[in-house]
Amino acid sequence: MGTNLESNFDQVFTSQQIYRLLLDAMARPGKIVTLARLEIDPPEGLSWSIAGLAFTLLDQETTFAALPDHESWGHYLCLNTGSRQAAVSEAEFIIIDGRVDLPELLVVNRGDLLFPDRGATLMVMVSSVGGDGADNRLTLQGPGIPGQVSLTLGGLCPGNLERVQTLNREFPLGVDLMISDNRGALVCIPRSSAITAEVNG
Amino acid sequence: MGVNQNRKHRGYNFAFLDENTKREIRRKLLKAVAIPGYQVPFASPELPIARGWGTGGLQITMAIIGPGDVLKVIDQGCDGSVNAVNIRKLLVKTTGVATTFDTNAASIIQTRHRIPEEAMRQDQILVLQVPIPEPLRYVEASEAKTREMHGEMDYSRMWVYLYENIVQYGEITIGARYPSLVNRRYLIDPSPIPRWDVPKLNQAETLYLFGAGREKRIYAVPPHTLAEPLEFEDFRFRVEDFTGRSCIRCGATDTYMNEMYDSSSGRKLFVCSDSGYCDRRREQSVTQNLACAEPTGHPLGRVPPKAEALVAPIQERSRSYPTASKEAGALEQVVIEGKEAR
Amino acid sequence: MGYVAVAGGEEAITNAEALVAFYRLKGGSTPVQVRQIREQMRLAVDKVMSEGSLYAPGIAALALKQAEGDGIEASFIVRAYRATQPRRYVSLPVDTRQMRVIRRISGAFQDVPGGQVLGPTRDYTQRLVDFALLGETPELAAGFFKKIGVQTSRSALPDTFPKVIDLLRREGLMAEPGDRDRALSDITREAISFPCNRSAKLQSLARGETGVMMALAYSSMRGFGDIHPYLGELRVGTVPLFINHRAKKHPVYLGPVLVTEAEIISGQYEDDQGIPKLTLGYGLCFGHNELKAIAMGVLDRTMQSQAPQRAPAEDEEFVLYHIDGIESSGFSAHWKLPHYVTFQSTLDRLRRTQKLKEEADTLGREPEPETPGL
Amino acid sequence: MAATGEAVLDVRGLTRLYGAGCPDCLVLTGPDAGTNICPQCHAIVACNNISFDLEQGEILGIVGESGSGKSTLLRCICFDEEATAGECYFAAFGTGRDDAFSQTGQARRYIRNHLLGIVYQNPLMGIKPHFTAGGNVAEKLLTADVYNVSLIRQRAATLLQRTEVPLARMDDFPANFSGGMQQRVQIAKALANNPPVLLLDEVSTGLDVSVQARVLDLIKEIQRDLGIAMIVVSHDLGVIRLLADRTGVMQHGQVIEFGLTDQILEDPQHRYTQLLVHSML
Repeated sequence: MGTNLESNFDQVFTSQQIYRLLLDAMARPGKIVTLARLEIDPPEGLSWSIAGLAFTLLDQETTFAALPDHESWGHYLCLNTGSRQAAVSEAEFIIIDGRVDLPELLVVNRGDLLFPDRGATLMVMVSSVGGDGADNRLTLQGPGIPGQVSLTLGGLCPGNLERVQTLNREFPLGVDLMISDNRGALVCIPRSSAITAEVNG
Repeated sequence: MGVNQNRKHRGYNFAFLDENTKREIRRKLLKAVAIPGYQVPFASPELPIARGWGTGGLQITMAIIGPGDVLKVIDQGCDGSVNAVNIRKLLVKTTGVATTFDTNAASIIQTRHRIPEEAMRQDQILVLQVPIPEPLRYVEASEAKTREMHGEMDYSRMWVYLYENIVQYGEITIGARYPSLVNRRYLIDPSPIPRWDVPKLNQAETLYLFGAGREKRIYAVPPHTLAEPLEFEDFRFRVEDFTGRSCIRCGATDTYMNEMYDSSSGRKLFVCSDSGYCDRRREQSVTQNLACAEPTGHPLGRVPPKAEALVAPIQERSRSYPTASKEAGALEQVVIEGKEAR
Repeated sequence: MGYVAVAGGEEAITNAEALVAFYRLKGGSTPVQVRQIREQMRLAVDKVMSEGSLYAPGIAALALKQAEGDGIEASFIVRAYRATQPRRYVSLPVDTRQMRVIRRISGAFQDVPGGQVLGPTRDYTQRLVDFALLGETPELAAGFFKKIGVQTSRSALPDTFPKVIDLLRREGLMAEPGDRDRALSDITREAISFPCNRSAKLQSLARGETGVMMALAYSSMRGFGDIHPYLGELRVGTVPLFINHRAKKHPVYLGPVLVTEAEIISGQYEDDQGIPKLTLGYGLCFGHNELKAIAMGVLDRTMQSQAPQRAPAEDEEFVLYHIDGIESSGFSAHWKLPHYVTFQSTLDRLRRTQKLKEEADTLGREPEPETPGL
Repeated sequence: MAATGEAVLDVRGLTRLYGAGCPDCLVLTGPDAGTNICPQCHAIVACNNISFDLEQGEILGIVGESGSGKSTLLRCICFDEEATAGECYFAAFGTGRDDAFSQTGQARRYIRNHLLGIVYQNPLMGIKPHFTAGGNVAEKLLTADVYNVSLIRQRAATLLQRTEVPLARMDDFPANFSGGMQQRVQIAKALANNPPVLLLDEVSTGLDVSVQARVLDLIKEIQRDLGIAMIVVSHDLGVIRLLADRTGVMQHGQVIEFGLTDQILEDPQHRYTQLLVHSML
């Protein structure tokens, strides 16, 4: 299980559909879009929606790292995308279980002033995106947002959020987040968004 | 109607580009959106359309388009312009998507030199073709140096350029390609759209994607983002002045117009540059039985659109930027009248 | 449901396309065969392969036919075709020491090991119009073959030749290349950035347009720059091409590729040990194209210049951004596209500033904002 | 003396090496060694662990012969060169305790544009000959976010008048000016946004004696009227005596003596300073 070579993912049309949702979500931080359920079989702990995002964006020209480092995730993503694993500090994509406290996040590449686009993309799994009863309530401000927007996330470790804020403290340096739950709800927080967090007790 | 039934050219992948190339453009587009106004380098392989003829816009469209999209392609605001036709042909040949002349009906609009007159919505994307993505080329030829200037947000030389313009000419002389600051951080070249269209970038509903194929750069202005033309407090940015002008086809007085000389009388005439918008206004005035100018086709090579395209009402647009003084228009009017008298 | 939009422009385009074919054929002679172009317009085909950045003589010859002999147009067709081809393998580096030469000369030494091999060259012919070619027939061609004897005397030539620069290196006169890249760039997968690494530079040069490269190199040798080149060696010949195949233990031989190689030797620089050495500029391109290989070698060397004042040919941005024929021809041609909208915008500014000037003149002052009193 | 005792700039342990360096560079060089070149690794120690603060409104002089490291010191403070080690705090930047040397290029650009004025020995380092004189002053104002053409022209006129550049030449190109006038345009430009800190590197060197005197008077006046804190670097003790409230003497990359200018002139402690002072008298 979990080491499957997926044959059910249409590289041309499914990835195009996912991509348009992703582009819309990145252009409108805080807006929740929903991915159509994929019939794929990722290894334990890796959600189908994050795997779908990886299938859409990763290929042999990219590098990725998994946090925490699950061997089965790495193997599965290498096999299905051709992407190569790299150190957390160098990888272009970081596949993250956001529920786990991850101090290593602080070493993620945030680009440089000449090439800020080299800052990494974080694909973050959480328990829930949107909805009530979530333990994180964020307010976002910045490009793509009329005024400000509220966002609730369930199961995102507060320490990870603080680390992202640290990484993104000096625009245009920073990282861009794609956050998804296992129901396919997806929200993006690019580095251009200012995040204010309130953690519910 | 199924997608593949409409695909005539089976030798190529959907939307021409191979999936690797698309993925690279898609990744770069996301970074462009995340860092508004920053020029992201991309591989930009050759297309069967010449460099400088819209290959950057084409590659973006090819990377984002899907079977369900409705495509509009314009050049100079006109759907019938030969280059627009050529680009539309290639896209239809390789995707089979539906096309339209109607701004409101389109989900993706690829354009050269214009943003449509009608306000666009959040479910639409505008793809702009860019010849020279670097706004700092006015003051610095070297790419290595301009990249550093962007990195440090060092735009003083551009500002001095504008200042010296005013000192020499009493006014900023930049016509199209007016440098604008995005998100108070990156200076962009908004592509050679007229100044008329620049305010449409600011706090828009729509996502704007810019592609420069020959120069291999992608950048974006997301919706609800500040995009401010450089201006001084006492020398404001001004859009083009069409005071006293009206379109000979539809009578519009509030659109960007092209001027031309009537071949028989030598008289100067004005006509809407946005042919889709002009056609719709004409259609409406005809149905309302309002008299209109000669019933010719659009001078830029347009045939009347089918009736189903004419659905949404014309939207008025308020502008916050002044046009040049009315006197300038009046002055010119005299000249034209003098010519007519002869 | 949308509909397919059509417009007047479409008909015009179709007609223009038909007219192109008509103009190509209207003379009424026998349609030229691609094989004839490939064999008898050899140097044009080679130039198209090199500038089109694809080793495919048949495609290049066809493109030349399609383009009515316009080299840049043909290169563009080839380049666009190339962009659609899957990239299955990356070849192993070719070793030009293994080249089977058809021509090999050195301008730096009177005699070199292996000797000077003139090969097929017009260098020492008089450029007189050869009216005899007007009456060339297959029979005459056969007679010509009989006269010179087609049997090649390959045995008379050594299989491979030692390289001139190897001799200089052995003597410690030649600087080792200082900027050997750790990882090779691929300019077709990543836009070049500056300072540019050597592999990206050489790739850009290898697909550059012959004319512009020659002009830039000429500017340097003529005086805008400090390069005084010697042609260490020029070789034309075929090199074997290999790939590593997943299923095979040993490299797999794909076939021979005809290339031209130029090694330009130029003035001294101190190497990293502070010892003055000669420096090398390297040129290699597809096909038989001596001018391009020489220009490439010169430009590779000019871009290494350490002169404080950069001449155009010594500025890597200036050279690399302007030598691509596909890019420069596309942009130069794009002015044919309508620019009504931008021109209107320009007129608007011009009229405005003219009016301001006129107003200022009548008021007897300069058209500028008020300068406050002191 | 206009100093208030409040530091506008605080430099700690500034060190600048040319070359790879070795662990003993700093110890093996300096006045005692008689060289700033490390005998072990041949690195040049241009600035060796230099610390000082600059008070609001004071003129701090740095004197030393050419090659002593004084210009390098200035170039590190304005980020023209990267300090190898050390910290630098501007009271007006961030919390006042944010090290400027460890900032990104973008933040450094902000500091340079908003908090610093720089006058180089060679005027063409500080002004652009293809911008008009007014445009040069405008550039400095524009970097500091003044976007009003009439305000800019007003300010440029005032400053050019102040630095004795004829107003009629405001819209001319400095490429056609004399060296002295170029230097005065450069000073006008550096002053444009009232920077809290002004750095002057050998500003009067190479000018005619009469022009030199006028430039020095001008600097003194500016300090008196505007209360801008300045660091004046010169090889000429006469210039330092005329301008500086406090003075540091540099030799072989190190500050060998530091104190009130009058005291240093009257009672030089270090042998090298004594030599300097006596040679002047």
